[in-house]
Amino acid sequence: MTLSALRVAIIVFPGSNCDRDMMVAIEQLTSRRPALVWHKEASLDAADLVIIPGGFSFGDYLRCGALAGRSPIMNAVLDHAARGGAVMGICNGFQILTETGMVPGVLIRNAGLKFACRNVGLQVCETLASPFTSGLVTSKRLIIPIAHNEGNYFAEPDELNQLEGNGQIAFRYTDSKAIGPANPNGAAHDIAGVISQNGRVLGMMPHPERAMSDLHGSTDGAYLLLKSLEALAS
Amino acid sequence: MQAIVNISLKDAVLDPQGRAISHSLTDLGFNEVTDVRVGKQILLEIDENDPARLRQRVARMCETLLSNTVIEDYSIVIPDEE
Amino acid sequence: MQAIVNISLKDAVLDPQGRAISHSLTDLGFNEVTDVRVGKQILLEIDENDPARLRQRVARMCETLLSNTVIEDYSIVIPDEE
Amino acid sequence: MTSASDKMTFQNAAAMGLSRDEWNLITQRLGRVPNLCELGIFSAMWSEHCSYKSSKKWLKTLPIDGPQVIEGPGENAGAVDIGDGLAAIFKIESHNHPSYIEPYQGAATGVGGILRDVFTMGARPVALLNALRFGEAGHDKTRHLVNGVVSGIGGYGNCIGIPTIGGEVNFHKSYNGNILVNAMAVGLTNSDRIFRSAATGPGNPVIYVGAKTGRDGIHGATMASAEFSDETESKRPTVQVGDPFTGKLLMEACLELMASDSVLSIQDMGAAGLTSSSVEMASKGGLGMEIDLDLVPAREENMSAYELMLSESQERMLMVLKPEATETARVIFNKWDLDFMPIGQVTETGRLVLLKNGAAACDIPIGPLVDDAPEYDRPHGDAPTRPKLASHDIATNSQISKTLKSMLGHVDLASRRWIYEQYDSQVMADTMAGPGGDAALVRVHGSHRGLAISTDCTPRYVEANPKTGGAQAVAEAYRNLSAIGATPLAITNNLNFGNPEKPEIMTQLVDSIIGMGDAARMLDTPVVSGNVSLYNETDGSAIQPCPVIGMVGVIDDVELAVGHGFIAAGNDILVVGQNDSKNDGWLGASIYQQHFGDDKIYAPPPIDLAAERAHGSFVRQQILAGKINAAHDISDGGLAVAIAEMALKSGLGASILVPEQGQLHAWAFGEDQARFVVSTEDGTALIAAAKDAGIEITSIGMVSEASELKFGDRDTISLQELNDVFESCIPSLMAG
Ligand SMILES: Nc1ncnc2c1ncn2[C@@H]1O[C@H](COP(=O)(O)OP(=O)(O)O)[C@@H](O)[C@H]1O
Ligand SMILES: [Mg+2]
Repeated sequence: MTLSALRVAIIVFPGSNCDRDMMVAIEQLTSRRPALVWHKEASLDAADLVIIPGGFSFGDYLRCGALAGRSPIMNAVLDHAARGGAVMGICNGFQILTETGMVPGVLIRNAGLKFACRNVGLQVCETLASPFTSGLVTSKRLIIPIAHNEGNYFAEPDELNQLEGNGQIAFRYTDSKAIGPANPNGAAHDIAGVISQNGRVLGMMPHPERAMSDLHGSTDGAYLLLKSLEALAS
Repeated sequence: MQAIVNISLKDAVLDPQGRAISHSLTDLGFNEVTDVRVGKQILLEIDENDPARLRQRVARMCETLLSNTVIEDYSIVIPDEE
Repeated sequence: MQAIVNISLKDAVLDPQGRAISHSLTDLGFNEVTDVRVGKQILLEIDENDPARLRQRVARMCETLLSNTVIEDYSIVIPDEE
Repeated sequence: MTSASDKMTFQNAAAMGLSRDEWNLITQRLGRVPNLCELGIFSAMWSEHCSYKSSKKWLKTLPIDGPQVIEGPGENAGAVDIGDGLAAIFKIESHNHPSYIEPYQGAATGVGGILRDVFTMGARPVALLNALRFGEAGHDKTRHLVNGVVSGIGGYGNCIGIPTIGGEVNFHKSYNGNILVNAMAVGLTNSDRIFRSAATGPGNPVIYVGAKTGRDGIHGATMASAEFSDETESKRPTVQVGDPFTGKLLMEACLELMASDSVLSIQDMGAAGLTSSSVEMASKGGLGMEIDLDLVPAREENMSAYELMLSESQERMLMVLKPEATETARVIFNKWDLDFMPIGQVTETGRLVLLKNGAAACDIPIGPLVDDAPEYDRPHGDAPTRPKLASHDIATNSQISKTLKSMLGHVDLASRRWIYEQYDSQVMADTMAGPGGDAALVRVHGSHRGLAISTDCTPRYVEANPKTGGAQAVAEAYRNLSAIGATPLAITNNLNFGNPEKPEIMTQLVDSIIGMGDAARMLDTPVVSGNVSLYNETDGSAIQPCPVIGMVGVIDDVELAVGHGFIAAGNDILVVGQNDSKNDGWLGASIYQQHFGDDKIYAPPPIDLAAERAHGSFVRQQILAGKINAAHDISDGGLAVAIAEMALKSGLGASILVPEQGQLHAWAFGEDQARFVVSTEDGTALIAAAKDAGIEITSIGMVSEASELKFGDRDTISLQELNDVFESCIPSLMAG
């Protein structure tokens, strides 16, 4: 199918704040405006991709992603994923995915105990078959911004080994020209993004929707999103 | 009735905040501090008069929302329980 | 020896986090919840064998660092104290 | 317990900060003695904060008109026309005292408050900035305060999802006991959809929305007086806690409601909460208001009329709706899980009537609360004249490179990265230039147009000469906008000063307003909003005066904007403005003096407003014509620091020609005004253009491939070495 035939749904929680940014980014790439779905909805129209955007759903209160993870819409998202539907969670979306167990691990407080907003270098990893990585050149280093307080990826050592072995690590922090350590938050194994065992769910901390044009200083986010959309359309 | 939920990070989980506090305490001259872990304490007011039932309900709240059992342990205290 | 510091927001201070949790619990069917307040629990391992002295030192730590006395109250528990 | 009928005395009034004359005026206007609630309302409305009683006379002298101005001072925020039928709405506000007491919550609620001022007017906020002043780097409290304030600003702004794109920070001992936290917000809306606060239509419902009211922030001076209550302890004023999550919901709900045709007038509850919002709405509409306080959503039990009226709980709004729109509005606020409560109505009486438990807790005419608010012409005199610092009267350091390295590690010059990386500067995905450059630039969503914004003030100049300092703040902001290619439109200001009852402080206030006004007139940037914060003193000693300017400008095509990083090796580097080595550079009141000189106060660099205007316009035009590819204004630290920043930003070095005569350190670090460093592919053409425009310009070197700065033939330093001190200063300060 063509990109403009792709049905993309973006979930909006109270406190989401990258929902519009993601909508604009997807529309830029597909020429079709994604649906915004309010968290109180109990069902989800058929979608080729569900995106859980960044922000501070429910103010990050209790634990980031915890309250959103129990919102009515999440049952529908879980069903969608159980049917093999594609789901992408960015930043707070990633935190929500871990809270609901859709991807493994947990995101805890940045090792520096500070919110961090800056560009990071991302290495695209070899992974199991996944629409989110299949179109990306693995040797490529992407420059994409992060902006988070809790991006420090944690999983038990066994689980980390398993993730490594399965090829579930999608992106790792790597050197960039930006000032500061390559790994901005202390994430285990420099993990910036992981995929589920079936490759259909991706969670990542960096914000591709903020690297969509030269005016943003990088087009690598557009590249990353475009390749995912193309894979999902084919 | 009141219920108190104490939530702590599992031992295997790194606690950057605890570490930072421990450092600061040492810097401030509290050299005797050897370890610090930071957890949460949630106080709930609940419309329920039976301590046993209360405990059961609160345990459910912990499992469904209050604690993330991947990284956290919790314990429940019911002050009115003898 | 261990010391536990429980830190809570003063009563009149708004606890937005508690409010949000309370809402969510109600939405999840725990209608009996009437109020939620969230505090911190700090566990300290300290190289000190005298409970009275320990309590005194920990109180100092609370005043200088652990608690923000403008908006928080704290209480100290020494499990080894009888 | 105090009841509504308790008669107040002058002692009560004094405890609330009112003078004998003010008390007499109140009883005279009422024809009786007020009760507690009424007295509280008078004291709040007549406080310096709400009435501007010491500054009003002088604020009136500021220019407020211009073809671009849609809304000048008086509403919640100012509004200017930015073309395409759009208006930029902006204001700056201080939260100094609360931030000193509780830095995280003080700063967070400062951000929340200024955002409400902007979205109250119907604008979606698109940018936040903050102007901060802390005590000396080495002072006990500084680290704690910086940490708390920065995380509080980030805590609110990041969560609500408005990018924090710029600001400024200085450190000085005069702020040891009184920090400054000023937050600025900028929003956008259609010029024909601006909401105002004047109440209209007697009988129309008055609606309370947002969070519930608690006992937070009730006027401290009042509650500390034991005779008001037996329960003083439990009622002591508590710190206001920001709730950015509720703030976000309130913002979305208000903007959603404003898109329907329901709102007649709206006012946020900021300082003095329900009091100032209800009084201002009624007063502006020339009407009255009746409120049943039992209907006000309260977070705590048994709140008195006084407490309900004076609480400063956050995230609340008051609106007058079209009666038929009440249900539409209720549905929207329910959707966002916010309180929504009709609590009264607009009346024709011109009185503020408050009911509590069915009885009148307050019944006073609104006129005197606003119109009779005192206005003082406080005594002031002439600012002291300061000696000129001759450049041979200060340590002359041998090599420019060594001195430069030391200067870049000065806490007022070093990189602010540690601060601004804690702010989400990119959310909304329209940030074209975030923190770290001259002006910040945000794209108007869905268009090519950009808003350029900067906050500026150099307190050491203001202290040395308030008139020059007041003008310089405007001029520097003007330069910062010009340096990216933007056309300045208008300003907001935050006047932070000590106790105005002292003539020398009043002199600072008056003179800097005069200087600011002169500059604003000359540079066509009228003042459309602002805030005054006085009594910034501890133990009788005042802060360095700090009249902060927030300036907003526009660029038609964001692609034309330039940054301050060099673009390519081989480009020519030039100075626009005075660069005559026979004219010694100006070191009085400079960072160089702070760093290497004595503590005396010397005359600051003079301001030539005509030159500021000409040079700024020239740089802007050449940028828009594509003839300048990087520009940086020369401010703190002088020419050498400006060049170093351009090099560090780009990683490209430069080879600089140094003058053969004159004082090298003064040439390199003097802070003469109205100057820019620019780079271009074609220096000859730029020089010709400058000559045509009658502007002084000097070629001073060339961008180089090598990562080093060369001053003349013998003096070279690597960018790495400079970068290390530039980047490590604040992180190591904060690491302790
Ligand atoms: N408190 C702050 N918050 C955000 N950005 C800041 C802050 N302080 C300084 N900055 C940014 O750091 C850069 C350097 O600041 P400054 O030296 O004051 O600039 P200038 O001299 O051009 O006015 C600017 O881009 C400014 O916006
Ligand atoms: Mg500048």
